[in-house]
Amino acid sequence: MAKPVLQVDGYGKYFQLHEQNKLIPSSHNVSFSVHAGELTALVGPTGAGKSSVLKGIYRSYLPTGGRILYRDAQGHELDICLASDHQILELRRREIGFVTQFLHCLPRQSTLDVVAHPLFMNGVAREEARQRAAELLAEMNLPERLWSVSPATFSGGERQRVNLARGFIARPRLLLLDEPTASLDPETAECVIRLIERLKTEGTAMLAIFHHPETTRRLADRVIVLTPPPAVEELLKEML
Amino acid sequence: MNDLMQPLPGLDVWHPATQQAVFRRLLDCYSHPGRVEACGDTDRAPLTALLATLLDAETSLADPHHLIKAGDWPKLEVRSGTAEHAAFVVANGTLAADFTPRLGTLESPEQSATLLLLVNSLVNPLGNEQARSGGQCLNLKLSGPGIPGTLKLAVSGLHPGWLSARADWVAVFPLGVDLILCDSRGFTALPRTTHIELEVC
Amino acid sequence: MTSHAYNFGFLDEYAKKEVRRAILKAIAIPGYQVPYASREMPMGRGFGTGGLQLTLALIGPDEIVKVIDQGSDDSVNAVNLRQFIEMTCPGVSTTTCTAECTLLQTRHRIPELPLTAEQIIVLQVPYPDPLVVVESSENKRKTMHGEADYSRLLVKLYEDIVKYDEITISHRYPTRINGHYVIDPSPIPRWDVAKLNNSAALLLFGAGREKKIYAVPPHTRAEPLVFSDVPFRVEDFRDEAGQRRVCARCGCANSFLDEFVGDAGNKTYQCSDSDWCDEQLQRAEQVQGVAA
Amino acid sequence: MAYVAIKGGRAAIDGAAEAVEFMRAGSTGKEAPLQLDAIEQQLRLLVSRVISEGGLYHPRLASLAIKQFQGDTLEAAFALRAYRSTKPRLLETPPQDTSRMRCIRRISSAFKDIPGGQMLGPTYDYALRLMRLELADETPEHFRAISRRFLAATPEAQLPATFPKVLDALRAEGLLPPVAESREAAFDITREALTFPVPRSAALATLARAETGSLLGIAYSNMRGYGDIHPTVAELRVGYLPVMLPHPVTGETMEAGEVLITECEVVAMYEGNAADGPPTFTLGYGACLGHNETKAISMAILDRALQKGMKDGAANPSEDPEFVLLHVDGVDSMGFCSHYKMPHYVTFQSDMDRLRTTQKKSKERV
Amino acid sequence: MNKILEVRNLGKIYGPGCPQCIDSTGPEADTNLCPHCDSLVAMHGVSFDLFEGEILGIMGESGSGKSTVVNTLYSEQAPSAGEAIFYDPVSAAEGGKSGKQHELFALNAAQQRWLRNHRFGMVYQNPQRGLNFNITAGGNIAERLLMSDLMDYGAIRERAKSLLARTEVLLSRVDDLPKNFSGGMQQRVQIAKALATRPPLLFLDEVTTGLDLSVQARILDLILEIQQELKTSMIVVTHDLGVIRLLTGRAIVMKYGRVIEAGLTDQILEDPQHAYTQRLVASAL
Amino acid sequence: MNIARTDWARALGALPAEEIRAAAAQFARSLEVQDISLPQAGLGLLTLTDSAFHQPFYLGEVLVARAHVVLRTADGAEASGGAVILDDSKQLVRAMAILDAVLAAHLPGWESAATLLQRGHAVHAEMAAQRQHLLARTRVDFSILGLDEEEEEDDE
Repeated sequence: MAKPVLQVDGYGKYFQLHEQNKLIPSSHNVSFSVHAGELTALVGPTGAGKSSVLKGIYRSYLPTGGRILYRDAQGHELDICLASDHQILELRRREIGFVTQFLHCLPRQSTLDVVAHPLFMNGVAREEARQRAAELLAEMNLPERLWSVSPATFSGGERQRVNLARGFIARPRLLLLDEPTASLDPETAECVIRLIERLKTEGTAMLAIFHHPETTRRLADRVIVLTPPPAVEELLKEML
Repeated sequence: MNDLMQPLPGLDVWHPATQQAVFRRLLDCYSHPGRVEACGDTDRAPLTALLATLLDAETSLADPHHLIKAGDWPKLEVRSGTAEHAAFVVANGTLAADFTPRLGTLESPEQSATLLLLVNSLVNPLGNEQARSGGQCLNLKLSGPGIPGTLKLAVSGLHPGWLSARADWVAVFPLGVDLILCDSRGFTALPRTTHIELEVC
Repeated sequence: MTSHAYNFGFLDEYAKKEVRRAILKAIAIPGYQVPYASREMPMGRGFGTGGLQLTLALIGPDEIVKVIDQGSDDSVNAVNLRQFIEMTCPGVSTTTCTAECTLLQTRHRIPELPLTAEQIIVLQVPYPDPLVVVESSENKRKTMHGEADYSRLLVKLYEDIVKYDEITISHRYPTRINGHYVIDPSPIPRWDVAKLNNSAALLLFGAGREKKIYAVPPHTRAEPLVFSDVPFRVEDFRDEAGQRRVCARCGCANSFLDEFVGDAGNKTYQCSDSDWCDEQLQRAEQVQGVAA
Repeated sequence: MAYVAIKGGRAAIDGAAEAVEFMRAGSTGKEAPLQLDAIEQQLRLLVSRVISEGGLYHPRLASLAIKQFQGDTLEAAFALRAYRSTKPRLLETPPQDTSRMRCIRRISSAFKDIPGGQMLGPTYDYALRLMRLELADETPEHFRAISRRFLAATPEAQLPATFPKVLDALRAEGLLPPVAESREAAFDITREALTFPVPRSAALATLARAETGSLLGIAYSNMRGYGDIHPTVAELRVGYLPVMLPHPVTGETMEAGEVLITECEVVAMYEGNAADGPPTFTLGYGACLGHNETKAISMAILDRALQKGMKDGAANPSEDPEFVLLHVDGVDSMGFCSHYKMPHYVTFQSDMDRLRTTQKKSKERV
Repeated sequence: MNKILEVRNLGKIYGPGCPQCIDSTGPEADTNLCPHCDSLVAMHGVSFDLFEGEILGIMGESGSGKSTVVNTLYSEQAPSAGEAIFYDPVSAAEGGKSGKQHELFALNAAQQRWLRNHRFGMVYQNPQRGLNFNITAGGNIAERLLMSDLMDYGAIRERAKSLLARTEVLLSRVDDLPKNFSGGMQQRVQIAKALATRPPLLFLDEVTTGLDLSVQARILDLILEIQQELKTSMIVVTHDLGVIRLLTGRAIVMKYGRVIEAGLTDQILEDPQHAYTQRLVASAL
Repeated sequence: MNIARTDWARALGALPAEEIRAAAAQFARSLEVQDISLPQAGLGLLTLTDSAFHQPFYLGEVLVARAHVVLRTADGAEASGGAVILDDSKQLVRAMAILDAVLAAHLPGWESAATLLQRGHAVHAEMAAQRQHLLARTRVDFSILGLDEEEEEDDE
């Protein structure tokens, strides 16, 4: 079998709060891998550190333990825990996408430009980028009358489709999804799910957290069950 | 005092009238860089005539190669300085350049040095004529302010190091140095604005 | 009580040497205003003391000097200066003929007759620094000159065009020398600015009160500051019908003209350059003579 | 034609020269020419202005200049300046110590009593500005009587010829900034152009030969509120300074002569010192050739203002060295003003061309 | 991605300086004033890289030295130590092979000014610093274009108008004096002026500080829009976390002249490592 | 009365110039006068130490004349004399230099020069006395004022 796109090996994350002189564990000794064309789902109770894992991989968090090996398009392996900021930015630009429940964008930018932006940043000409954004939005059933206006005024469902479209458009090799269907009506959620299925067939590796267990069941190729990290005292003992 | 400017008695280089005449020839050289002017009839060599014309107690002179006679220093009245700091520097052109003179500042480029280099001979060649005598001959093609088109100057007894050093010194206008080249009969000037191309002999 | 025997050229020899050194620097750094220790002269600052010090530092016994003001040899100031030169430089001859002179001191005009490589022209300058209109601190101006930063001066021209559709600078037109320094060419009309460019004669500028000397060497670029799409324009001497006015005296149709208002309010025009006018007149008379 | 441009300048100039002479001599032929002695003695304050603004201590020649230029101080100072240009510079005196000044007047407004005492000397400060019509008809006999009367009265006490400086007392008490014994050479404004920033010695030299009215005007702006120097005159003295030069043979210092000067020190608002020291009063210094108290006080105020401007940046015109020092010279400013009287036909022709063109364009636009 | 700027060990000390200056100042010493010689250590050991098209934030409170960093890079003052290399992307584009490198602090004043006129832009907190209030808005832009040797009046006029239009200044005001403008409009004119020469590197020093919130938001949007259009590299100096969050991809946190933390902006805001940054982020929440 | 050589020029300077020149001319007839340097007349920059900060600056220019001579008597005795005065007369300063030499070396006839010196000194003393008088007549006596004007405000 082909080597995984992402291999997480003993990942751990705790926060050190200097002010309160406190350690707060959020993930502990998590290991799994994510393969091209597969969706790996993270499940577990609240406090198990599901989001922490995604953020650690995206490097919004600085991991405090383990390795996160990413294999890029050329087959080079890189430990995200140790990568430089610019390496991470490069990965975010070309290889790793992250879709959350929230859409941040410029208030006056048209939906088309919001979605096309990642392509534009990768050097695709503006017109071509818009063209591809339009195709994607059509596919996601976003009414064409909305394309030229800013998503600021959209409903939650409309906005999330824009968010996903932007996450998908550059065809990242690894897509991190943090409850992408959480606030969607069933119809739209179905649309998103189908899109994810299509990405799988196209070879995208995905790591996801879903709100509904049935979504997990339907989409996940592997399921990783996370448990809350041990208490600080335990951790410290282990460290010693 | 009016007699000072009357017919030149002995063409004494310390005499104001001689100095005025020498200055006007030097002025022509500055106005037409590379043009070789005869010093005219004076009782001393062109270099001494130029120094007598240019210097007084308000300025400073460096003589790293000891070209000035000891007896001339009091008459020049000039302050003595180092080659790096003096306003005027006299040097033997056949020796390599081994100092960096004052280049002035962007705000006050006039605070740069004037270099007087003693060489073997200077000539503006007509056709293929070359410098008259002795030593390595450099054929220079000059252009810039004061020169319509280009002008040729053949110099013998000038170490090529001066030209490359000068190129560095004048690289950032208005900073730079102005050169006066001097042989036994006359002189020429190469202000910082003159572009020099070295032609192969 | 006081001895009245003056040195040849009034100035003492040390003063002359200093001016001479400044002249050489001025030629070596075209357009740069070289500071010098301007001496007190027995005429007012503003009456040409800067130009006069240049003249006196240059002058030799076989000099032929011409002095003009407003183009004329007989303008009061020209007369005054010429008298002073005659008095303090025995042996020097003076002339009114432009072609004859070796040294020409002038205020506000450059002669119409092109000058030759054997001549030196000395211009009297009241304000040497063209940047003074946009920057009052001399320190800052020196930095701007050093870096050839004239954008603020150009903005002035830009705003002129925005406001008046024309550049309103009449005389003292800022002129860039050899691509770097911008000079105040002294209060010559725009008509004369072109004569600075690629001149055969050396042009020296002396500002006595401001203690500055600068130069435009022969065969040197002198370009009035303009925009590439707004051409530099000289004074327009066409009448209402678009016809070029001619000199009422000599009939010349290509010289800078003085305008006279007669008692009856009628206007007449005459060459500002008096020697030029005389020459034209003489030539016309010869032609007439030949014809007759 | 009403005006011929080509001819006529020379005759007019010659005529003008004779015309001023005619005005000086008058048309009646009855007036007695002014004698230089009379000018030097009776117009001594005018002579003082001329020598200080001319920058040359030569009361005799100043008197001649006053006579020649019919009392115009600017012109007279100018003539003295031009005279200077023709004379060789033989030497610079060693720094002269003004505490050796032989005072004829010495006051302080800081203290009632000062070491050595206050002497009003010859002053109009307390005079009523009423016309003394009897002066209209004076005779030499009147003069002799005045002199006799003044010298006849017996003085109460024998006084020394020289006096200590009020500042020295304040300094001894630690109220003044420490003296920087810098041996930096003084700046020679007669040879070097002022390029800013200039050393204080250049400022002092420029102010010392400045035109009195210009100096007063700018100093007044500071006094009135375009500045906040708030000076107190620590000491103002007028007197004869012996000029000490080395004897050509022995090299010993000898008195070569004496020079009448006016000197003033002002003490102003205190401030902290850069190096740890406690705050001290600030100081201003003024001095000029001749007897001219307005000038010395104005100069002292401007010295203080300029020190402030050089240190903290100019907050007003009187603190701006470039503004003050470039605009107080009488000869420079008068020359510039006069030159506007010269022909400007050519430049005005050019001006008219621009205005006509601009007007045409503006009409076209409308 | 190409590097556009490389900054190493930048330092600036005001005052005489002494051997103990560095050890006795900084975040641990809780001061930037050297107790031994009274010198102010405005910054010390500041290093970072900037890549083409990237926006880097420098955050910190007043006195942290953040403005000193951009002031030295923009050649408004000379640093006491360190070096900075500017890799000119324009010359790279024009000249083919490799871009020209400029060691910023080794250049003379004229060369520095050339870079300021042709390659850098600066927008100040106070528009008075960036604009000449005595010449018109259009004249201000013209000045910058003239500095970069554009000499065609018509072209300058057109360019000034289009820049003002782009920065949403009413075209009817192109010939008005900026002193008659509102603060927000002055700031937009300043941005237009800075961008006039399409500089590959732009410095922004507290550009929204002191403006109304709604005006702030519009200026920030404008900057981002322009950045996305022109792919200008920017260094944004601010004490405002909101500005950092909105504009920058990476950020540096400074305190008492030292860099105490550097990283991806989202990481700094979500997972700050240094006690000071944690306090800063917590207090902003 | 003993007058120091450094005060000779001052004393002689108080007398009319013609008298000095005449006296010197008298000596020049019997002595050989050689100029060590040519008598010069010109200008000197007057340097003052400002009393606020003790910095030197130039107050203006003064006239300066300077002479340095050597006198030789018929029997070969030599005497150096010199003078520097604030004046523009080369003749006067040269005359003073001659008298300086005569007085310094007690050359024959020096007594007449000494008389001149005494007279000049007296004129000088008279002038000094007049200035003294001027000061004394205008001295403000604050010891009395202080009692009278105790409650008056300083109006400065």
